[in-house]
Amino acid sequence: MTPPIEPDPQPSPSGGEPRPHDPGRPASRYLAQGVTVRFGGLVALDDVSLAVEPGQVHGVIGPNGAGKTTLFNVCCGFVKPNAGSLTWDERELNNLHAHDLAGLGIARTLQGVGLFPGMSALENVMTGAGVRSTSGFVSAAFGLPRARRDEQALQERAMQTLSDLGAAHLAPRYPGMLPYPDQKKVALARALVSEPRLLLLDEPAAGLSEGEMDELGDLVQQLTSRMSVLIVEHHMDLVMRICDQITVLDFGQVIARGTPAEVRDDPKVIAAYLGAEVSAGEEIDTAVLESHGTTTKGA
Amino acid sequence: MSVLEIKNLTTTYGPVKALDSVDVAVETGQITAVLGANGAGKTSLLRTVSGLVKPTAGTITLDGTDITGKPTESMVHRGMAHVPEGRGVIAELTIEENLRLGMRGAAKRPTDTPAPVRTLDDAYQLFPVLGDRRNAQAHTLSGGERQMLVIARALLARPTLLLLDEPSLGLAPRIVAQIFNLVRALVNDSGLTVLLVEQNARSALSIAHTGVVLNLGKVVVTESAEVLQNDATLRHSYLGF
Amino acid sequence: MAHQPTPARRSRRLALGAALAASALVVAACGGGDGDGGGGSDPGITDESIKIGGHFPLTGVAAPGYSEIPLGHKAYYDFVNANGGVHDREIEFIAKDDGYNPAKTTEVVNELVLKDEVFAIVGGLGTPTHQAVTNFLNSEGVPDLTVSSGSILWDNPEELPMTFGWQPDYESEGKILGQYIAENMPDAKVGIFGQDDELGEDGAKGLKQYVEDQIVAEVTYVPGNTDIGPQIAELQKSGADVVVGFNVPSYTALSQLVSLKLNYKPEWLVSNVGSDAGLVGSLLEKFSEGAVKGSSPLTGLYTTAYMPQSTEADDPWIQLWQKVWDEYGDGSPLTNYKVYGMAEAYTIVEAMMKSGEDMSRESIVDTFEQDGGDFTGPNYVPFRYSEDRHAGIGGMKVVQLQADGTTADKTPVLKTDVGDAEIEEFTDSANTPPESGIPSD
Amino acid sequence: MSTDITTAVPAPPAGPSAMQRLLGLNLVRSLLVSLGVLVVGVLLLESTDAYTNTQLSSLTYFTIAAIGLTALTGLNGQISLGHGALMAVGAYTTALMLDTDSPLPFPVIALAAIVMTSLVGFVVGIGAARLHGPYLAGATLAFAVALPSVALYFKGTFNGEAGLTVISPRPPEWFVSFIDAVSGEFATSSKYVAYLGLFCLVIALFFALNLGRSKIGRHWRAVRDQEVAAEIAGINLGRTRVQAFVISAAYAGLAGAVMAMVVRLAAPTVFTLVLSLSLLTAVVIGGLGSITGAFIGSAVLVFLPPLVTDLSTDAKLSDTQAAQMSPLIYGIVLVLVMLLAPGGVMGTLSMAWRRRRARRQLTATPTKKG
Amino acid sequence: MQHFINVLLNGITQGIVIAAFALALVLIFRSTRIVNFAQGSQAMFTTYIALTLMNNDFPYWVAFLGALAAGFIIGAVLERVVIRPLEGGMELNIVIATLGLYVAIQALAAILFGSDYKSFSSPVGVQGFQVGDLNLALTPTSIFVICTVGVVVVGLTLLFQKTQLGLTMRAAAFDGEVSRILGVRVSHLLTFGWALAGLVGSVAGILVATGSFIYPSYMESLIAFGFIAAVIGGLDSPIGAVVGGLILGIVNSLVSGYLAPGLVTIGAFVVLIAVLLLKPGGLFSSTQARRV
Repeated sequence: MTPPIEPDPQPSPSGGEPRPHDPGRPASRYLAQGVTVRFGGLVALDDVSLAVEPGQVHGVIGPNGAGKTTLFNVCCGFVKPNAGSLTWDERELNNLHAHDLAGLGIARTLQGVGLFPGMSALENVMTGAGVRSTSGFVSAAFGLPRARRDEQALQERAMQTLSDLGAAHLAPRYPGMLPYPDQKKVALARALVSEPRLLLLDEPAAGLSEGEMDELGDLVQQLTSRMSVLIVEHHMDLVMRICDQITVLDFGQVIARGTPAEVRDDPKVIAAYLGAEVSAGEEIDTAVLESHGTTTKGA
Repeated sequence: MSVLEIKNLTTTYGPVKALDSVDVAVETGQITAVLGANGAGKTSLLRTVSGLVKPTAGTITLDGTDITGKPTESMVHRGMAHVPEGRGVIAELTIEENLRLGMRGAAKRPTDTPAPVRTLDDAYQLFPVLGDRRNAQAHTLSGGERQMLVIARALLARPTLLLLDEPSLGLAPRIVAQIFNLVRALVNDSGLTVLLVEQNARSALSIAHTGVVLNLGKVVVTESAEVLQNDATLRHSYLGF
Repeated sequence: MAHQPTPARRSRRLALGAALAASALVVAACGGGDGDGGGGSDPGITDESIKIGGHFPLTGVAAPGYSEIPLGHKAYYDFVNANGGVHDREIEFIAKDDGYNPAKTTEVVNELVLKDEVFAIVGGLGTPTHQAVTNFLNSEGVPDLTVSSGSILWDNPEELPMTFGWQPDYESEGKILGQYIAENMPDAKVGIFGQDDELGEDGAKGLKQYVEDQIVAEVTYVPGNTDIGPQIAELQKSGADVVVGFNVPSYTALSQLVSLKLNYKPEWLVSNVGSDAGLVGSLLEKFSEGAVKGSSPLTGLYTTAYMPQSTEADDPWIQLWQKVWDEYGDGSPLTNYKVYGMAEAYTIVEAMMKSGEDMSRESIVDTFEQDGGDFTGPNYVPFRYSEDRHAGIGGMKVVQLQADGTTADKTPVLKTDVGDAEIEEFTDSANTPPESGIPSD
Repeated sequence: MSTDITTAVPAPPAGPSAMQRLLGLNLVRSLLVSLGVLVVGVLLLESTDAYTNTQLSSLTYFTIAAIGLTALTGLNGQISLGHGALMAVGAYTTALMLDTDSPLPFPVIALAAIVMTSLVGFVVGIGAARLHGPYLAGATLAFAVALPSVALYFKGTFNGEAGLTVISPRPPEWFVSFIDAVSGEFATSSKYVAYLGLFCLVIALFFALNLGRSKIGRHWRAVRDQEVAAEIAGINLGRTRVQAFVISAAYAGLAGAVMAMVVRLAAPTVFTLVLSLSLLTAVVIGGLGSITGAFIGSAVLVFLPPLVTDLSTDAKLSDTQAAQMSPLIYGIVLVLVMLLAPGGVMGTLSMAWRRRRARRQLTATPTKKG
Repeated sequence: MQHFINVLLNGITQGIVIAAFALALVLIFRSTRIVNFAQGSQAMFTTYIALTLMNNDFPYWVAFLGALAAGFIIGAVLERVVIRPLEGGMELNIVIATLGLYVAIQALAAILFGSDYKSFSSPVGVQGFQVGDLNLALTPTSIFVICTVGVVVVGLTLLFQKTQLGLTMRAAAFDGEVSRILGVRVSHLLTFGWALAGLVGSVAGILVATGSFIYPSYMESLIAFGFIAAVIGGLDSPIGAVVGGLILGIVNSLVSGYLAPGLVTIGAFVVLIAVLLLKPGGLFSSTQARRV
């Protein structure tokens, strides 16, 4: 049922126009293959595979409870899959820890915003790039020039990232005082400041107005010149507009994948989203309920 | 006649506007379905109605009484039962204890309230699977069983208005169908009124009388269920085209 | 000097001695500049008053009992003040709370010396607590009189020239108890129940000089941990039929209770520190409803006495203390802690009287060193004060508690000292209080 | 004086050059603040009486420990009820090292105390990194009550209940002449100790200011605020927590070294659970996470009890009653501060200040619709 | 043999009191996630109330019940006046407030009742039993103590498992929001939880005092041990508190009886760390159920 993932899928003809590879473009590919996750007896992900091609935006969609967030958590090392592998940069990621991500050139945003409330926006963004600076503890304690230079470079870069998102004016303010869209911008800046080659966006549009969502879409598309993007999102108009490839999950399985056009016409996708009509006369049959669990997928 | 009237309701979480001037009227003895994609504000609507969240503006009227800002604890006695989605079982308690908590609500309800489920036995008759495992802790139940438990628990309070929060969440279509049929039966047979919040639009609309589509915290359309079933707005708000 | 500090400690003490000698020179030089050395030039003393202070645990775990000592002091000074004072000077006494925490002792003694500018520190209570302030007091040249602790640390005139002990040291008491056991219970198996500090250690050290080979068990308790069941069980297991306790009163009560629980009935000998019959007895009497009333639950317990106890109503000293307490106390019953405080205060007043009208910090220390051996307080054996010794009372007698709450002497008054000093009978007759109740000059 | 390490936010700079200046200023600010405290400290020590001097000495060690605990609890979000025990490690190290004929110079001893305490802190920190909230509180509390027993058990080294007396170092010649030059007074040993405490405090403060504003401090706060986001940013949670614990222990060790000299004794009764709880109290009522708050909280702890006792004595209460009033009032003050100023003194002030600034900014530059 | 039995019996009687106190801490923690440092002071204060009643010729049982009632009321009042306004704020603030109460109540007791030792008699004997040649470290009083704690544990179990009130309390502790939806007045239950904890703490306070003596700080060592026992047991589990208390009491007694009394606190620390390394949530933590 699940379309197998080809080792090197060609950009689909109907997708966004194939982008020529040039030296400045991202060249790494992120692969998840055969990922299976069980929580107790519950199968949250069942043999799920996806490939994020260099410089593409890859969307993961599906109704609530389909396993999108679990998949995301596997991709960034929060959840260890019971089976399956992750490959990045042609290297298999074994025993991935979340704090290794930054070093691998992968950044992720969190559902909600996940900002550090006790820090200014600028500091929040600086933290995102913190691992890049090399100065150690001693130079920090003594305030040595080396540490100051590092901090200075960091601050400049954080400031630059904020201005790129049109958020320079937010720098000194605290997350708690910012309107939600602004918080989202800061969170995005925090992810971008480390100059990742793969960006994982977890429901970036939640809580945004339509205008703000459009803006976000434009931004993500611009980002593809520098990085690949994996996005989990509910807002279909956004997903359909910006994604090159989409993987659709339902009940922990891939039910469809392809370009937005392919996906949206897939009857399985429509059924998954809108549900089936309830035919009258389907009586409650607790025997069925008992033998099937949450995870049972109807025929 | 409207049992529940929601007027101009606005709710904000910190800086986020979850509901923006929402108007919904729930007619007696009918199923009103509130539809919308995730994040549209459906659950916020239920939480505001049952008093878990204080609205920043607007009024909620139940049976002609303004209940805006009234404590959640008092809702059960006013005849409103909020059925949280399946995770709303109290996992550490046994099934029977969960049900007994539901029965507390009936104590202050007029005895003549029509109610399909009055005793634990009624509940076990409706869902034999619960009766078989009455002394098991609720966290041992499957998703479908949990959904039955929260519904049975709410019914034991002898409500006139049932607020159902995504009963289909994470359930297989066949089970969804069974649960929705049950809801329809309850409304038809005992005169219950239901405010149903659903993402699963087709299933919901197939049993609902009226549908309300929410998008980004705003009501996009309010229509009769039949009309809405074939309306492009719905499809658009879900699939973005 | 009789007791030998351990080598490591001695080297430090010498270094300290040198340092203090230097500072003493400075102090002397400053003091010398003030002129004729007469009274009135030292802090805390004017023509009308003498201000003195002490540190005591008034709050916290150690407060029960010990917080009554300053009450005794206060009452006696009030009594003296009402009867003309000391050479027409009123004594002003300040008791500060240290909660038995040395860090707080340092704070409050700093306050007493530097802010309240007391003339002397009197009756400072506790070994670890007072130990924190002796160096400071000595380097500041503040007389540090009648420390309320039986540690031998205070007897160190070379390094702590201003510090004087008061009560008998624990080691001497251990020796006297040891000799009594050796002579009267030669076949007894002896167990030791000691507090895990100087009280237990010094006491055991003295005891072992006489009964080393009779000892079958030695257990300790940590103050604050009231669960002493395992320790008493250990004593019982060892078969000890005589137990010597170097402990504070609350642990006497606890040890009796636990022994009762275990049906363990050895002979008990308890240090005078912990044998306050009035306190322990009243505690024990009420432990269980239906316990025999009228007869002390401590009947038969041996202890020592170095001065008359509050229960000895016929003793002239106790009559004096009772009178003072009735007039200047707070209405509560007279207890041994209050008696202790008044007796210490008596020593202080006597020293002040004998220092004369021109009393100074230097002269009161001189008085302790020159006349201290002849002070006329309630103690059976005189103080060992001299230029070479700053140790307090030099002896006691072994007594046994009787059913009616009184004590029966088991030995004559014995005089001894730390180290290998002999235990001798002390035959001089006891002092009686002066008619006025106030020592003469 | 703005020494609040959690609000070390440079104003939005106009460009790199402005930023350079600001960053340069950060170090300059640490230096200036530290020097300022030094100067104020010297002025205070020379203008107040001998008794207040000793109170100020107590204030120095309390503040050093409170700054350390602020770093741990305020910046890193780990609670510790065991810092009093860590101070004991520093104090005993100091007492043992001073107990020779020719003790090493104090800086060496202080350093040794810091190293010893950091080692203990490292071990405790590794255990602590796995624990959260009340479990961490329980473990550190058990540590606080257990450690003094070590001194009781190894009597040969630590001299049991009586503890180790500490011979304060003699003031050196240059110090005597310095004080003579400043105030024309004779420099006592107590005064020397007060100055040592002040110097330790200033150095401790300087490092705290630098660290708090550096990458290190930022990572600590990140771990405190949002574990998940911190981890994604590449911060190793466990390592960062242990690091914070070690640094905090180092402060406790230094504080212990100064305390040993001020109290002149290292004994188990000094380092009770009450000390650990007092430190936490100081940190919270001053305002969690703020160095100024650590100063204020410590000052309340040092100055309030004697003040209450004095006032009670003036009100003709007996010495015993006055002594009991002090904990009564102290306890009530704690409850009232928590009820009326939940952010502590500094938290409440800075919240008001931030609100005002936010209001001003809102009116000055209308939020850009981005 | 006798020695081992007695060390063990001693550990059990000590442990059972620690357990009672830990139980009080757990009752508050499971419903409000607060560690109440003032619990020991509250218990001490109510024991003084009991003593005052006894000194006024009321029988032991009346005094006992009086103390329980006082503990109940004090718990409720503190929750309403001090804790309620602090809820939703920083956790540490509540900790500091309870520390303030701990200090203040103790000082208040010293002012009102004096700081000297006061004996507190037992309604039954304090002499140990003898079985043949064996002297057991067990007295009518220790049996009384064990039975009283037993009654409390059984009473609480019945309350929680068999009554409507207990059911709502458990529901509120596990899931406040769902409970509110079901019409449970969660805020009233929080007050009741504090009151109940105050009552159970009073039991612990009186049992420590019975057949012994009291002074304002007599509960001090129990505060640390009670907290450690509660953490060992898992903080939100009443059974865990009892087991943790017994483990701690027995370990303390064994360390004291076979190693050195000075090592007791170190023994407690080692046990705690060992338990937390194996199960970071304590022995009986109920959080596993929640995660599913």
